[in-house]
Amino acid sequence: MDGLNIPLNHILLVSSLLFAIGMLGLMIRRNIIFILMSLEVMLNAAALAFVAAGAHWEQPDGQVVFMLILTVAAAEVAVGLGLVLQVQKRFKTLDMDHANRMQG
Amino acid sequence: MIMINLIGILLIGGLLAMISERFDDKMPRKVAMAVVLTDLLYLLMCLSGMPEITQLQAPLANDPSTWLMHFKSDWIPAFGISIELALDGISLLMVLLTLVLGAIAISASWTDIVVRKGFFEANLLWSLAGVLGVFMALDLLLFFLFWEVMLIPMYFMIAIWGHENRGYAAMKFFIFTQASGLLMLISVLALVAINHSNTGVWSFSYFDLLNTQMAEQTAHWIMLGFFVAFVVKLPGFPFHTWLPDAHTQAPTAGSVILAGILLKTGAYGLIRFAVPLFPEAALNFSYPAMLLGAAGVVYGAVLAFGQTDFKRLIAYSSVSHMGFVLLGIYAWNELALQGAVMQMVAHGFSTAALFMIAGSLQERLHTRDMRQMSGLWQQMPRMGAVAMFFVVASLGLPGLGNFVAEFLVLLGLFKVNAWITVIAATGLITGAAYSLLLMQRSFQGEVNKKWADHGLIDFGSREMLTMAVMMIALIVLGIYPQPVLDTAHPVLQSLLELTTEPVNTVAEVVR
Amino acid sequence: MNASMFSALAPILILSLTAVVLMAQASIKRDQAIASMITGVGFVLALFAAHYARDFAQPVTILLQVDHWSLFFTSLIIISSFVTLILSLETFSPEGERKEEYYLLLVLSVLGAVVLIQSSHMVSLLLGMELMGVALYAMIAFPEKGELPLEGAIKYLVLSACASAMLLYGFALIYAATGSLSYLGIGARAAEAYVQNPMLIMAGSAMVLAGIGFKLSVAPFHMWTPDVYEGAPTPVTGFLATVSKGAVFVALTRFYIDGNLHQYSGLNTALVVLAIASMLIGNWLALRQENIKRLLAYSSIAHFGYLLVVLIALSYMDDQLVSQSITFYLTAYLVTTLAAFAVVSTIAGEDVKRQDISAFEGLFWYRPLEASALTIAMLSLAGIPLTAGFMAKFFVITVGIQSDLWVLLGVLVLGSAVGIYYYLRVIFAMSKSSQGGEQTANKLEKILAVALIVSVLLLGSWPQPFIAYAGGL
Amino acid sequence: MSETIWVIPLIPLLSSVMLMLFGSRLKITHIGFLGVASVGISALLTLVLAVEFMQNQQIIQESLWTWMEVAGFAPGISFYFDGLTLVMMSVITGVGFLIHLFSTEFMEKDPSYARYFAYLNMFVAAMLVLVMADNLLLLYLGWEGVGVCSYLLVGFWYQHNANGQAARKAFIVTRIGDTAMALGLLLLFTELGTLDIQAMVGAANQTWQIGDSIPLIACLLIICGAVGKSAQLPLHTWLPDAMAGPTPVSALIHAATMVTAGVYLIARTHGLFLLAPTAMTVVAVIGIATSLMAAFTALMQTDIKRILAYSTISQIGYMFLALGVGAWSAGIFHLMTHAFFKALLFLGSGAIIHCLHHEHNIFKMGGLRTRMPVTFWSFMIGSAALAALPMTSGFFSKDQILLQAYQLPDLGPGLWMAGLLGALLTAIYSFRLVFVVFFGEANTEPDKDTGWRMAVPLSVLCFLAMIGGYFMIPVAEVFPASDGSHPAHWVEYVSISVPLVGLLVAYLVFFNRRLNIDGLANSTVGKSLGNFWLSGWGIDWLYDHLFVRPYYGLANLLKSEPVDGIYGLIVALNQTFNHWLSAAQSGRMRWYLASMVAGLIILITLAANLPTGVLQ
Repeated sequence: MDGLNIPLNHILLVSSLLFAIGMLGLMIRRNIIFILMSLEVMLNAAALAFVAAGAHWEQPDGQVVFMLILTVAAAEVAVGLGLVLQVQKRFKTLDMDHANRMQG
Repeated sequence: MIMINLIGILLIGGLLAMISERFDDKMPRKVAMAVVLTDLLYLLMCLSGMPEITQLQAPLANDPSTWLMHFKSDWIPAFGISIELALDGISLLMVLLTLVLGAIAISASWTDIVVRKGFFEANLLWSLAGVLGVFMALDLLLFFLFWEVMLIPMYFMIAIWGHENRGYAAMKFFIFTQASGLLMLISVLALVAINHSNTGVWSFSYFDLLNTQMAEQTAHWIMLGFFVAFVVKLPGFPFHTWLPDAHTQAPTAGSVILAGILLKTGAYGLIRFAVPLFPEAALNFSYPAMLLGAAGVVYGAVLAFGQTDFKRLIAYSSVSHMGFVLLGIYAWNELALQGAVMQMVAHGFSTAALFMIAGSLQERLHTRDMRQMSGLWQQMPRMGAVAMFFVVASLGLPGLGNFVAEFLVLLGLFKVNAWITVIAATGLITGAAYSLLLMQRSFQGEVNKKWADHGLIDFGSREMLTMAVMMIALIVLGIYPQPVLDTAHPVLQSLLELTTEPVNTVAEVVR
Repeated sequence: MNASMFSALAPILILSLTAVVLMAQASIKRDQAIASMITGVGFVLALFAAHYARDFAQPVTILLQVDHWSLFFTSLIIISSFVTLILSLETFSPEGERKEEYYLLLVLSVLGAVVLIQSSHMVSLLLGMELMGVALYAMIAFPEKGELPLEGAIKYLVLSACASAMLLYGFALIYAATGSLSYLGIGARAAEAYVQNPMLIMAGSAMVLAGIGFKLSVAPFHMWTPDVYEGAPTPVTGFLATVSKGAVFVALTRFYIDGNLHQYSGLNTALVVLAIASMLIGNWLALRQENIKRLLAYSSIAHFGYLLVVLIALSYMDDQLVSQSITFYLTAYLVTTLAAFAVVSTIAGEDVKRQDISAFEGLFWYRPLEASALTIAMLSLAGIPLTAGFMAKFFVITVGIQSDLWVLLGVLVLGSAVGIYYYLRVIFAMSKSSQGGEQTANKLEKILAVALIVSVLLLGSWPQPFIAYAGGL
Repeated sequence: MSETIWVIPLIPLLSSVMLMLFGSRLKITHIGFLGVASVGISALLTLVLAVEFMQNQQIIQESLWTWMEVAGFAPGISFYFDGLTLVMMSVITGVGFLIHLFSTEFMEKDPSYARYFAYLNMFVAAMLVLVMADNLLLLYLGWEGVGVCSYLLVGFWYQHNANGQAARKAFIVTRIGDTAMALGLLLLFTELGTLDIQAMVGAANQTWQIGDSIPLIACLLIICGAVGKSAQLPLHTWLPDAMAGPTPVSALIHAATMVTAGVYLIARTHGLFLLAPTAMTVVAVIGIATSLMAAFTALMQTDIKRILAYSTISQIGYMFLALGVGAWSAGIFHLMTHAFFKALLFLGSGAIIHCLHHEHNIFKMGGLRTRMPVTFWSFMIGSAALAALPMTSGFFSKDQILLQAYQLPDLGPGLWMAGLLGALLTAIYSFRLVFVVFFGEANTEPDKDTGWRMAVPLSVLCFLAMIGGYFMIPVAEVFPASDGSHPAHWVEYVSISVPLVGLLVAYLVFFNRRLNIDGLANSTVGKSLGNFWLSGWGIDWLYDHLFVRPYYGLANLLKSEPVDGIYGLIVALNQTFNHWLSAAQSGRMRWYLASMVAGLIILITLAANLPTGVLQ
């Protein structure tokens, strides 16, 4: 491993920050689109961590999982966006706080 | 096998009763009556073939072969759970009581139940079956199973055919018994686990679990699990509050079974399991237990005195009377135990009868409120006379069963602790107070104009017949209780032997 | 990859094939009847395949672990899906709308569940979970009318995506700590990794727990449950409650055992907290719930609380009795829940108003069969003897006692005591006398209900054969 | 006869049962016949038995069957017959028979004639069992039996709440004593291992020394029982109210037989009391105190039956005094004579009430001498005997008691003087009654005079009341012989003369008004004292405020079942949790996310920060 050699923990730190940001976004954002984006951020944080770990152990598995995560994210978002259309159609809003018909 | 049949007949009979409604809605009660009587006859026939019970040497609690009947077959071998039924003197008494009162209950439901007769009789018979199971099961899990399952038909009887506040009452009844039942389940499993770790074999059989060795503290807690479950059902003092509601709201037949039989399962459990399985722990606990009993006697009597609802009054009187049973059991000497057993039988009859009277009053007046009654003797002298009989029975008139029971309990208790005896004895006075008040408010006093033109019908021949059975039973118990005593004697003997040395140690503690 | 491995994968292959066929059929001729037929056939074949695969039990590559245990659950899952299928026929009856995709989704998410069950590797776990999940989103949102399904779907999507993210991140951390993605590998390296940097692996597994806990709707990750249960079409709710949760729990168990995670008291405490919270919160929430689907949702929270007790016991005793208990409990729970949902979907259908407990009044008198079925289901959930639910509780308590988990047992008693109340409320409502309702009767569903109830009672009253069988797994 | 004495109680019992079962279908005459005849037969049999006994002073013991046998506790349904039993039996059956006969006329008009005789017969049966019992448990059976019969008969006219009240009071107050007595039984059995009276006394004499504490406690408990039944202080309050019952009932139960059961009990167990001198003193003191209290009260009463009731209490006080001072046979003797004259008086009053259409107030009567001669003479004789005028039956018995009381070592003279005071008062109030009722001007017209079924019993009882004093009661063997020593003669003279003085006073005050006490009566002191006595020394009031009301209060307090409150609390707690948690289910997705994140954080902290380490 030549070139820059960043210790694993630093990368993990970064990724965890990413993850936290994503979670924060989930919690504070009302608009469904942004929520989905925050999800992307979280997933990518995980992906980053995997890649880093893979590099650390010098295994290809990290990258493999990264690919997998991409596809997963894609799938999630695909369905998600489909639902978003429906939401817009039926609720006439993308503000998730208005989607609380069911309570108690 | 006989015991399986006894239960089976009732179960199948229940189905028959339910189906028979399709043909004619007067059928179910007849079918049910027939079924119970068949069961009773069958049992008696089988017994006639048996060796005279008094001849049996004291059935060694840990040796089923010395019992009157014993049946065992695997059920869940993985955990050493088996279908194990056995019959000894006490169970026999209880089984007989169950069947007789069952017939009486059916007679009580004769005109009382107007809708869904078939399903009602079915439930009645099934609950009887469950109770029989409780009295005969000697595999702890099987026992627990019957213990829980017998409640379900009872629940339905209250919830469907009960009075104005049935939902609440049924729910309360079920939750109290279930919650305490869970504690018992945990105790059972804990006991079994200990036995498992001692011997390496899974077994739920009473005979294997007797004198399981365990730490004193452990034994204490496990015993408490059983104790609570049984005392809730008994009902003992702080756990009795489900009873007034359940009894008051249940249909007459339901009340009869509840008061006459179901309460006895608690006492039976204490005698059969709670004490013998943990002699030392149980008898170390006997002082508080007896205090609870005394408290129940007094508290029940006082509350009964305050009631205006006919059935509620009787319900509280049951609390008071069952207090004597608790006292008798934890005094744990033969006199007291015999007293307790007698009380179980006698109270079964006297209270059942009073509930029937309450039921027939409600049937005629459509109220249980005694403030609306008074002077009913005028129009219903027969009912009045009968009521008078059972009232004096329940206040412990010598010459009737309840007196023998209460006196024996007190006699045995006095040996153990004089002061508690004194407290309990006040129950005789307070008992008189509420019993006579009941009589005064309902049948005596100014004739209530309200019913004057109602043309109330006095007891008919069916009712009188039913009542006669119970009267005769009480009188016989009162002046010649020996058969009952002899039946129970060998069992109690063996139980006492089983626990001799703890008793002595404990007796010192309690004195 | 040799032939025997393919035979071991038979169920998965069959299900995938079914999916392909369905797609093909959809492109040729859209017809609901045929689609459902194909699905049914697919399930039946898969069932046989699962049986057939028993002779080839082996780890298939590093990803999948095909053994009797997983195969048993595979078949259980498939049966449950079959039940769902039958219920769906009624719900999604052809009314102009196109419903064929529904069956495709069903098959796909079953496929996901099976993969999940057999997974022995993070990747396969992830794959299975996502396959199942994504299909489920669509299934929940399937009805084209009404807002509730959509709301349920979007909530489930976002929340479960978030959960997956947690799961993934947890895996990442574990991977970083141990350098292995397969459970056994983790198990092997965990100890030393723990010594080096406990924080990493602990945090990782905690996040994994969180992710899985969400799918199991264990408190405090339970909040989505009632809304999704209520919103989803009833058969889908049933599917969610049984197939998805069952599969996830199996996966969790395997991960927990193979990964030797039960050694770490920290995780154990975490589990204890989850269990206690679930038992209490679930029961308390259900206490005065009027909508029966929500009620079942809450009760499921409590039940997975009970189930966690068994998992916790792993730390104190050999896994033989534990896995046996899990097998029994899951089976009992699945069967009972299916029975309940079968009745609910026949009686209440998709009409929210008819999902109120009050709508069940008098059911005993005009639809005795369904009423008795629901009664027995409720009793089983409450854990009354002679029902499967009782034996399940029996196992839990036995295990709990053997490993001295007295606090948990205490909470369990408390929870069950509370539980009795709301289960009885349903029964009491049905036993109330009220004007007779309509007499609509669907043969198939009647038979289904009877079959399920019979199995509930059998499991409860004569469990020996099954216990023996489960012991052999 | 001597081997089938159990028949004697059986006959009335059977007839009672028959009356209960078929009473509604029988004709009045048949009912009356059945009721009277059954007791008559028992009376005859008793007579036969008496004759046999006179010949061979032979004690009979016979056991029908063992009642119950548990761990050495084996009381039998078995009877014991000796002189004492004979006396009691003859009183019960003899007087009982007469009263039954009287009732046939007295109750003629009553709709529930059959019920009346059923109860009355049952009472006789129970009372016979009581006196014939061989062991204390069987005695207790009779004891409670008579209690219940008394309850039933006092409340016979149940339509009036007051009667029911009185009946319940009678039963419960006596029940208090009974319970104490039951405890005594428990103690005795626990200590001596038997309840057979003879065996028990024997065992007691071996186990205990005179003055031991256990026999004292036992005796005190037994005294409680006796006090309750015999209406002595402090449990006497029920008897005056018990007059609510039909008058013949008062005559039989509340004068002649049941109320004297306490005396019988103590006499029967005198063996124990001899071991506890203190207990005997207690008996004596209770007796004398009661008799004075009652006598004063009787002075002020205006209701004819209440006067008699209090005089009964007072006379039983004398019997207790006798027992207390060890004059056993004198006590029993007074019991018998009292049974005669008090029954006579009650029946007399019954006749009056019957003919004066249920008038009870003596001041509304008057001048009945000419119009109801039979009644008048029975009252004269009865009162004379009650006042213990010389040569009447009462004279002999009371005289014996006073003399023997005098001989008691230290307490003696005091008791004697108190007794004299009592005697004086007795004479006064009894003749007050006579003069007020039978002389002076008539206030109410009797609609009829007594028929033969009333007249015959009255006259027979008159006869007995006269010559009863010459009977020799065969109790010599039963009791320890008292030393035949006699006190100084002046004592006797005083004892004899006192009643005469009383008679004189009564004559002066109530007959020819020579001695006017109105001034005294109307003075504030006199008034208040009078009211105090009238109210029976305010004891009823005291008990009402001390026990009855508090008990009602307690019952009302607990009526709402406080214990249930605890469970209510638990339920409420669960509901609150339910409220909070379902409030949390807001349906807001972001809130749900927040909870997940929180959960995640909790999990991580738990997993990582807690003291971790590999188990195993």
